[in-house]
Amino acid sequence: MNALAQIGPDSTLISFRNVYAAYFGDIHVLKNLTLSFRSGEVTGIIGPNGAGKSTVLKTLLGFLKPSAGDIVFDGRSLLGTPSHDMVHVGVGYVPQNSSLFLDLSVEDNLILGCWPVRRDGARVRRAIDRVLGDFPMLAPFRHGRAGELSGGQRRFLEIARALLIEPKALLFDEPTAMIAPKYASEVYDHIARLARQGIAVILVDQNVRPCIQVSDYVYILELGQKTMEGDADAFRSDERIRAEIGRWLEVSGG
Amino acid sequence: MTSLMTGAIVNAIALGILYGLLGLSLTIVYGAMRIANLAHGEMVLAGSYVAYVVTTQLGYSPLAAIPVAFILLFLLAFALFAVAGRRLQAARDPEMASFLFFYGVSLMVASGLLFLFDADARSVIFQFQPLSYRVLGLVIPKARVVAVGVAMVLVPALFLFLYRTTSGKALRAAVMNRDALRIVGVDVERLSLVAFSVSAGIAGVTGVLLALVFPAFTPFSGLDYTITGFVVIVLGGLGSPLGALLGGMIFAFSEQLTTLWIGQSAGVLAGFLILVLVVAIRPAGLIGQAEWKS
Amino acid sequence: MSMVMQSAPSAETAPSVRQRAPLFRLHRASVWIWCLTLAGISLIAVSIPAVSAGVSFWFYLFQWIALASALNLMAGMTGYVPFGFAAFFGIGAYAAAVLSQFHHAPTWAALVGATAAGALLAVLFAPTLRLRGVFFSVVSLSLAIVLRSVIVLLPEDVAGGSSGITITGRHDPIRLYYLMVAVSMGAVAIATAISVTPHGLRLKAIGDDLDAAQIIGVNAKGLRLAMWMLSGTIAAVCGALEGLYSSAIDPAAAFNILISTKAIIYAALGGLGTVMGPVVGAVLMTITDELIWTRFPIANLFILGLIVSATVLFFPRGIVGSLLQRHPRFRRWFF
Amino acid sequence: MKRRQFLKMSRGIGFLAVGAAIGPFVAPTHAQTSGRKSIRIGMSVASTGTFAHDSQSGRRAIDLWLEQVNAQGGLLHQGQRYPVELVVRDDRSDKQLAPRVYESLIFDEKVDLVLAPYGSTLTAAAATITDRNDIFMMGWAVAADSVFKQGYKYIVNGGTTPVSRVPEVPVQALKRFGGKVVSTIAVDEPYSDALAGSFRATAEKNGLAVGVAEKYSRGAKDFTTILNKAAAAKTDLLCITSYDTDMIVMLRQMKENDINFPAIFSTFSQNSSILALGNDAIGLWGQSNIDPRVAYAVNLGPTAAQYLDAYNTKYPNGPQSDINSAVAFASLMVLGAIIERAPSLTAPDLKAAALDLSGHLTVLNGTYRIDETGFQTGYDILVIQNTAKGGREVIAPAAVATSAPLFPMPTWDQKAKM
Repeated sequence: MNALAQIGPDSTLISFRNVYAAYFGDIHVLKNLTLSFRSGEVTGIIGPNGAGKSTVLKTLLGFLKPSAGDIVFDGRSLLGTPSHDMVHVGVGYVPQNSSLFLDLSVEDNLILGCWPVRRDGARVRRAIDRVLGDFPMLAPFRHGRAGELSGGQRRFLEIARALLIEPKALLFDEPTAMIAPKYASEVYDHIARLARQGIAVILVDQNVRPCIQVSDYVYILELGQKTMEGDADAFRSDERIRAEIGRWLEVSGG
Repeated sequence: MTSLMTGAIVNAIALGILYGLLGLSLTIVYGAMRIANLAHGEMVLAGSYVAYVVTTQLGYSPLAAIPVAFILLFLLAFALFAVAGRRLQAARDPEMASFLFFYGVSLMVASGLLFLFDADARSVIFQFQPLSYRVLGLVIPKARVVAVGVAMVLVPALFLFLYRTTSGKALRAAVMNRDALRIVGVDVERLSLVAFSVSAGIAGVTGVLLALVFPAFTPFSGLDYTITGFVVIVLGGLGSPLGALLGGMIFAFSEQLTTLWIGQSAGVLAGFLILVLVVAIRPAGLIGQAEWKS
Repeated sequence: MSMVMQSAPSAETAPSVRQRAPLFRLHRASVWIWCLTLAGISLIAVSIPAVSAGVSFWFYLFQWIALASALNLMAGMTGYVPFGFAAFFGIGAYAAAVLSQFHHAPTWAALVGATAAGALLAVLFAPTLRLRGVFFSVVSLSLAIVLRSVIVLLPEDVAGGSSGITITGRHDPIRLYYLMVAVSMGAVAIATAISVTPHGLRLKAIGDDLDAAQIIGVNAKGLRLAMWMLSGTIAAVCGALEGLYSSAIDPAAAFNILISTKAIIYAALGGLGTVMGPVVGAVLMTITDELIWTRFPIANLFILGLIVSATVLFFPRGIVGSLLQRHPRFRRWFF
Repeated sequence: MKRRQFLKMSRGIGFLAVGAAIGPFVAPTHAQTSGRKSIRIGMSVASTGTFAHDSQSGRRAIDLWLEQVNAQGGLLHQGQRYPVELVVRDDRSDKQLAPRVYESLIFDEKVDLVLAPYGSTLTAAAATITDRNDIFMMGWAVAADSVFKQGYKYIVNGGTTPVSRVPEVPVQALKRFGGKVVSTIAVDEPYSDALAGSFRATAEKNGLAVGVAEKYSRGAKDFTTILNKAAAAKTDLLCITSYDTDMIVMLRQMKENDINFPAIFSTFSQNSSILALGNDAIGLWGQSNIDPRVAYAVNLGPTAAQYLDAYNTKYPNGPQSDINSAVAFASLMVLGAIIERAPSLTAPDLKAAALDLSGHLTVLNGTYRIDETGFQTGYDILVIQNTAKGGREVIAPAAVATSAPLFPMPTWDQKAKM
């Protein structure tokens, strides 16, 4: 599959280099994985259940320590960076399950989103005003409890929060899994827009078709290994690939 | 009976605030870290002994004991948590692990106090001038006024911290979604360490204030405080600072009024019965979160 | 639940790659060895009075085995930690003392009464099982304190008031000792039986995740109630035997919170949720306690505290539990 | 296969190890050591818990006695002097531990006889063991009457005035001084509640009224309301029968709320912790069994004054001798006499000697007198009142009073000016 075109290394923001990772020391979930993610692009990661898609994100974020290999961000190894410093480094994360503080107000959730720069009050205020401008649907609820928002609104609040301190990379884990379909396309539009703003977006998704639609580059993982990669265009047109996807969609019952 | 009644109510307000303070420091730690600090009472007691040393042995005002108790307990808790905190929080069941761990700590603190101060009762001899105020035929001891006064400064300060500062919000957020704190960039271990130490410091201050109002204690008085603290926070709702204050008030009022009408044994009984009733109706406590319900 | 934990991924993180930890089936031999061990212990226990004139050490050793095992039925298997466990012990002691002293009941009748009282109390307190976590623990503690206060407030000729009851009728201590051995072995046998049958797995499911357990169709409420009743009744019988044995009952001692905390600690140090854990914990701690108390009379509390805290830090799942976690192959042998 | 064998073997080894560890607890049956070198007396003292302070007070006097006895070569038993060895264990104020402690004393330490632990609860628990094993027990702080109603054969109260006999002297004194109403505050524990009940019964027997009978649970901290209730009931004598810790809190709360009573009685009024309150302790009535100015016709051991001298010489830096030290010392004096009189150290011989000596011994506490059950019927208490500048006066019984009482006692305002 490596016959597919390579894009110049200059725009590569994050790269996985021969990464191995395991839970409990002996249950390997990532095996010799080499991936790269570029600024200004949406990189989709798809694969059957249990392929290790979410684990890629967790390893990147430092929640799981690779047993071998290296993860490089902007020319610097990320290994050893504690996960709570990732925001500081410039990696935002929108996990699958809600990461909001439901009993705090929308504004307080955003304030906590500015944690790394909390001492700079003016910057916090500017950032919050900016993202509320970008997500006008949140503005009316600014002082309401986050728990009163609908599922879609909550997801936008999480995205807004991740954008507060202008990340260079933004990681999405199943961004539309728990929300109403009418919001889903809106979320994908946003994801595409983020990439156009120059952010390296990594999208892990169970929903293969919309994921390929919105992605610029796609990796397919199976059992912790990369089985295919390439431009999303190729995935959209290539019969062979569609057949392959259909196969594991059947297998995983998706 | 009316003057007895007014007296009991004034009393209940004073005690309610102190009980609330007792619960407040406990609930911060429990809520944010799921750490059941069974040594909380001993930490409070250590504060009382600081008051004893500062007043009775050194001859200073009990107010001087407040910063001493805070700093001492803060440092001790800091050291303790630096050693044990990470392991406790990584346990499969942090509640259980911390309960056991702090039971051991409570034994160690109590025997340490025993070693330093012997088994007999120690009392804070310091007296305020004037001893008490007379307001509308009511005698109000100055020691209580001072204790309540300090608590009235401390409690709003704590609430300001919890509700207005980013760190305070992070602490309350930890009650709701601990994992998400890491995602927004909070160093949860450090936050826990600081929160635990501050909580112990407040426990120490509470001990000084309690020593003003209840001026005698032995190295074994700690468990009573621990039980009161837990009852108060469960009544109010775990992890809710406002609930701790409310729980303290309700516990104090039920105790005082029942003591007045029936007798002191029944007074304690009433407090616990109200707890059982409240939890039967609202399993998460008065201002608790639904996630605690089964 | 735990989406960002490092060491313990929940099912959603890597559901199929991480093979579900194989359910270690117990060797039939290991159950046999365990039963033989129990039989051996019983045999030694029965012969103690013949070789040793003092049985108190042994009486309390078996009392703690029984209490720790009984507590484990509830706390270890279902994750409910009753701080108010002492209420059962106390009600048993009081039932036996009242029957024996005020109604001149023989030993067996006093014990039957205590058993009934324990079961009744378990039914009365059953509604608290709606609660979880610290709520359950604190409410259960409160109920114990309430029960104690009620007994104190009752007229003296009903339950002895604050002075408690001194039992003047003599109950043969050796017979009480044998009964205590029987109760403790019974408690362990019940735990074993539950653990080797499918009930054990269901109970553990409640302990691990109540909601999930209910979804897969475990009758959580029924099983939990059954454990609660068993656990409470065993504690009540222990209380009755201890009351008759020491022949001095008072509210402070009978409802002492130390009875709850010690039972919890012994069980947890051995390993909550395992069958052998509470036995190991009770035996080790009773012996440690005895040794410390004899050798270091001044520092005994401090050392005890240190042991408890250190064990929690270094064996977070208790001795047996941590062994099984580190060497999963032992699961076939120890349980 | 190999692993299974290994496991079996290691399990066997494990059992051996456990057996070795617990071996010492399987004590062989006790046998009288032939060729006696000393008299071994066992006892337990609480290092921690409710009884820690009081039992340690007693321990100090016991050590003093031991020193004095051994200085003169020991006790004269069967025509020969034997040094006395005291084997002390810790019961941590734990009722469950007490029987084990005494079992261990009997079987491991092979003591000849024992001193009781502190308090009626622990004494009763320990007595089940000692009586069953035919070991004589000298009780020194066993005030509850009930202990002597359960048919123990070998326990004797050699020091304490029983609960039922404590209130007579203070209640009669109150009546003599013109007081009418007695109120009690007790914690819901055996000694405290029994003494409070006994006070009320004695008051009624003497034609006085009972004001309030308050009882509280352990851990209660605020007594303002019950104190106000007692004051509202026009209480003349307030009897506080609970712990000294609680009494300090009550006194402080009385003072701060300006609640005054004509008289306050407590067993603990002369405890160092109460005396440390300075002027606030003035006027309190306390219970003592000794006073240097009250000299009974002592025919055994030192007078109260001599005892206190000796005590203060041994413990120059305190803590001072208190009621528990005095009763412990008195019961040891009696025990010494019993041992010297008894033909052997077996329980029946010691008990017989104890009965023979009843009514014939007057020690620093007064006259020792027991009935068949070992229940103490001698030893009247002294009511001691604290006066200004750390002074104390005996105010009752009238026959031995050293001073007229301050009745009503000074109010808080007056005390502040003293």
